[in-house]
Amino acid sequence: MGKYDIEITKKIIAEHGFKDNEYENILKIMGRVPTYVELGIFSAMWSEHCSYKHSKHLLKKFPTKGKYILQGPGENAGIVDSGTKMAVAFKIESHNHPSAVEPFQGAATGIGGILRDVFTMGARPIACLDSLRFGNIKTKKTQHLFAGVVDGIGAYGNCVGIPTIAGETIFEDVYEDNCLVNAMAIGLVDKNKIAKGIAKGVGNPVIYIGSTTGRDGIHGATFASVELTEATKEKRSSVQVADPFMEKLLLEATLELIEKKLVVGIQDMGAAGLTSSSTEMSYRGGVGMEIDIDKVPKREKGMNAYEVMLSESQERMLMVATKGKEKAVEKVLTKWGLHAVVIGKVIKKQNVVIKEGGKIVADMPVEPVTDSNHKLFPRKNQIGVKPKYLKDINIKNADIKTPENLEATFKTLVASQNIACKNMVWEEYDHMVQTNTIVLPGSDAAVIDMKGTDVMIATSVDCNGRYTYLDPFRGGAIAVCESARNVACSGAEPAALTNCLNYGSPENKEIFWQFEQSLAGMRLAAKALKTPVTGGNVSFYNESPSGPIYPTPVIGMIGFIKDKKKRYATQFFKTAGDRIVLLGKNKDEIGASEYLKVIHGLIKGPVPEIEMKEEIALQKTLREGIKKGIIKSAHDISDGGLSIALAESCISGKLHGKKILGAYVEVRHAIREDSLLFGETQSRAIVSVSEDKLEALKKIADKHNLTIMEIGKVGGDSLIIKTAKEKMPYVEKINMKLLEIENLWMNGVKQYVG
Amino acid sequence: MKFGIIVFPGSNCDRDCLWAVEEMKQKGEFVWHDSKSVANYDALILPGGFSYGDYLRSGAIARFARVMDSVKTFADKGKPVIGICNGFQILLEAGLLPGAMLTNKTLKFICKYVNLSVENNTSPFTNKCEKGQILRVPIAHKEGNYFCDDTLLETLLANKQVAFRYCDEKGKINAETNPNGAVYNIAGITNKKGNVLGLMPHPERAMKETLGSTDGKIIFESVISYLKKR
Amino acid sequence: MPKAKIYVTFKDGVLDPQGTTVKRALDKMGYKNIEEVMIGKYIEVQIKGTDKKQIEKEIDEICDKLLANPNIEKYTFKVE
Amino acid sequence: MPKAKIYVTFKDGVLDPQGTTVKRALDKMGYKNIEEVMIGKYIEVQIKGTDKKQIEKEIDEICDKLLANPNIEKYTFKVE
Ligand SMILES: Nc1ncnc2c1ncn2[C@@H]1O[C@H](COP(=O)(O)OP(=O)(O)O)[C@@H](O)[C@H]1O
Ligand SMILES: [Mg+2]
Repeated sequence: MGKYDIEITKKIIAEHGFKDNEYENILKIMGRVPTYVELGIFSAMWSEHCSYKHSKHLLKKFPTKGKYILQGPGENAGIVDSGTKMAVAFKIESHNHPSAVEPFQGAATGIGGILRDVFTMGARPIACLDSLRFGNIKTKKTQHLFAGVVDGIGAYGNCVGIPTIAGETIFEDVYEDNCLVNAMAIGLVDKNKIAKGIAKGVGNPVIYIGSTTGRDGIHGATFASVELTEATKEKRSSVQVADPFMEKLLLEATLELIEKKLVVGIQDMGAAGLTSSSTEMSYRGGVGMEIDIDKVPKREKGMNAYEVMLSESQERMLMVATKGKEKAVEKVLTKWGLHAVVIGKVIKKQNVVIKEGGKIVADMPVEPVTDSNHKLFPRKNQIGVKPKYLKDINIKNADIKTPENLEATFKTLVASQNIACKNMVWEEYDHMVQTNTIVLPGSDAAVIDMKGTDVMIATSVDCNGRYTYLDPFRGGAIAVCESARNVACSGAEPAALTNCLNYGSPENKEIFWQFEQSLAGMRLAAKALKTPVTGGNVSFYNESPSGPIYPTPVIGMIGFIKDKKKRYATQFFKTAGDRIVLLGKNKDEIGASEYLKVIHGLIKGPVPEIEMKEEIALQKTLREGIKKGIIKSAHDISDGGLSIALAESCISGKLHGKKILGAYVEVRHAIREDSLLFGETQSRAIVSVSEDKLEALKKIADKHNLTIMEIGKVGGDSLIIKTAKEKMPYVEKINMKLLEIENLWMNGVKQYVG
Repeated sequence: MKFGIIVFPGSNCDRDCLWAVEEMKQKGEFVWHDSKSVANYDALILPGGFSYGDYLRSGAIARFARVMDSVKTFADKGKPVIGICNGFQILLEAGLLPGAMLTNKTLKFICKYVNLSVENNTSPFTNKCEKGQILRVPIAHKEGNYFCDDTLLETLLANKQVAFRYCDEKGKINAETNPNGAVYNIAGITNKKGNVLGLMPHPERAMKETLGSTDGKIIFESVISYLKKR
Repeated sequence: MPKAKIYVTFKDGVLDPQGTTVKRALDKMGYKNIEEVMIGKYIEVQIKGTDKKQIEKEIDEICDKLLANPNIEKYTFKVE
Repeated sequence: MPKAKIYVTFKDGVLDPQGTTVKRALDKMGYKNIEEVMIGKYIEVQIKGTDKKQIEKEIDEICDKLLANPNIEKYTFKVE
């Protein structure tokens, strides 16, 4: 068959990374030796990245149904009901390995990919979020990666005109050689015009739209499924260069085609490019596809079917249109300076048939290539084994000495990498375009308005990888709770989540245990909070010779504020004289904290407890208090604990053009001073209310059975924190001018990245 | 009043501008870059974005769009034309405004609220402002470092063509309050006649308290008032 | 096919923000011999035709109209 | 003072979105003879020193480290 009828040798099979009996299964499926092109297609589709062979059975256990869910996992993006005509499509994806090799282009193309996932559904993207993890910002290498990644995300999203409105930026040594770049996109789609990645209608044309196909990214999916070493970096075929202007054209043209009902089905050519889009679309429609390689627009001379099928060139879409409507399709595309290239047609036989030079070079059944339920489809039922490192992972509080000078400790923390302000990141992103960003970055969750409705969308991405490393189950649960809590702090009800699961090699039983456990934790929290999973992405093999990353399940949460008055909250104090109230219970927990790491140099547990009942009580109280116009500011307590949350409530308003406002705080407690000030006990938040609303707030908290304590007053130009054990008199622990705090906080990271 | 909003393939503030016009209770319409005529509008807006990816130089390719000839004719007739951000860059490239745009001195894209000092309140775009009034309006650009040589700067000043300058919240103008390195802290200029305005900041983003400021409105109010009197 | 090599550089007196930043970065990296850096564009154009004069005229035109901004940039080219 | 002229271009097979877009613009403007456009960087560096070998070594180093992105770009230079 065909001119690239290369003999399939043992060596070639090995080079394609097949494991166990996968090649035997191919022989069974094909009933013959596969062609070279077929082998390449199997290799890409059965790679971890496309097949989810290690993770599928666990992902299936996620709760996926609920009152808001219109589209769960399985499509290019999940969709939730906003209660208006327009539904919300959203999804998160990783671009870790490409970004580690080439930070600017890797991160940029990551944004491109996730935007396409959203607009192929017919949704106009309205926001992006980014979750970033690097090594220590003090190293040259991290500074280089950081600059490139942030620049790349900005360059792409800004050009396409999608505001990047929230994210997280975390620095931990374990990410030094394997940075994480996760990107999320949110879009709005008319409920009646949701498009799908499906091929239907025998004889319908298969149309190729967008950039030319080059040799870039061949075997990208396979590449994402191996560890990063110097050797793999070399092996990487040429880097994909982002073309955001092409993306913008594709976006507008795609939406117009869908709007004009010219689309039967459409999907972007993402991982494994033409291979995955053609097989997946065929599979979903119960049909097959015939593709003529000669017709595919190519960037380079001499590209063969194998290369064309496996190329991961960016900014390309595959579409099935109704036969006879080709002219109308072409007209829309011409308007946007694009072309419709018919490269094949839908066929009845459920096979993908690839032709080149008039000859058939691949002819393979769609089902076993795509459907994970097929009996010959690879699956790895790995069983995890509890990692040895967890044996001595917990400290006893008694072994840690409380520092003498807590103000000095506070100063160090407020300027530390993970706590210091990240405005230099979001200021490189256009976060205001589309004029819907009501809460800009720099508060717990971003809030976007849905103009012309009573609805606003709140969103946040979160994960604490250190927690998940120290206690995978709790870490997983906390990631879900924290993202929901951030959303609740804006006044929204969390509705659904998408997740990006970043782990080391699943072939390592200990890492697989981290995976199992953290997913179990996520399940527990997602069920309790009624936030089903609508999709996501698994990124395994995040390892380098220096070891695996922390297990990092990043949660992207979507919530709604539904209210005629559109009341919402931000995290910073509003008015001098307002009362500061602590919601939730203080516990004697210093394990796993930023404080323990930065001040004591220890990465040790125990991870703070998480009680779903308390979490739900807190979130309900926040929501009700905000909706009733009682709570004027709300900020959850996370990295750095109570003292940092207070400081941020004082100073972060300045980033939003508001005055900074001091606080005078007195807290009675029965725990260690450092636990109180810096511990990261979960399910707590700092809110402020005007004095006359204190009682009303207490009533709400009582109703939900939530611990509540008035701890101080807004005002002045300093942050003053006094504490007292039981009946003892108050002792001043922190008394600092806000300007000094602000200076430390604003420069903690900035000093390294200018 | 009817505003025409010119749409290039890579414009991305076109919808925002339309929204802003409608917030001002005026009519607005999109004008595709291939259009031949803009004669039936009272004012034109060239919105922000990345007209052709901003490849080569921002605005360099857009200037050759078919609609630009009629934009010139429109401007020559003394009708108001506003170029915001990328729109400003296009007007510079097209020669409707003098000078050129360089990359920000930080080489980075900057998106944040800044303060503008109104330098001239006699133009169609600022007649509702006080001289020296401070407006809080966001910027979002990577190439907003306005450049002109000394001779041109003198001309601009002599003709009162400098419309806005970057300042702080108290109105202080210096290197520290200059976000992008622009000559003389220039954020916006008009042509000699005063009917063409180019500005880097986005007034259409500052139309509502919930978006952070309503200071952008005054620019639209000025244009509307000017058109009514005309 | 003839190829035109085009060099676009900043005019004297125009500040080159990229060049300045790169110069500073090199300083920091310890390259003390570098006195000045100017960053411009290098453009290669493949053009059909046989008449060199005609080709040069066309290239000059597209440089003047599109590839360079005469307010701040100057250009040179050679056709090979 | 010696001057290095540095040309940074894309490696073969790497997408050049700028070049493609400019080519399309020229098409639309009626320049039908233009077959291909590649947009790279042209950098001029003024450098102190008298030993040409040494200068070349230094220039090569800064190209490799800073001026070109070895993942997608290649460079040539000459010292005058
Ligand atoms: N990479 C980023 N992109 C955009 N916004 C970011 C990024 N990193 C941090 N932020 C913003 O900074 C603020 C603080 O972030 P973070 O400390 O992660 O908040 P929290 O602890 O509430 O999750 C948030 O508003 C967040 O959206
Ligand atoms: Mg928070």
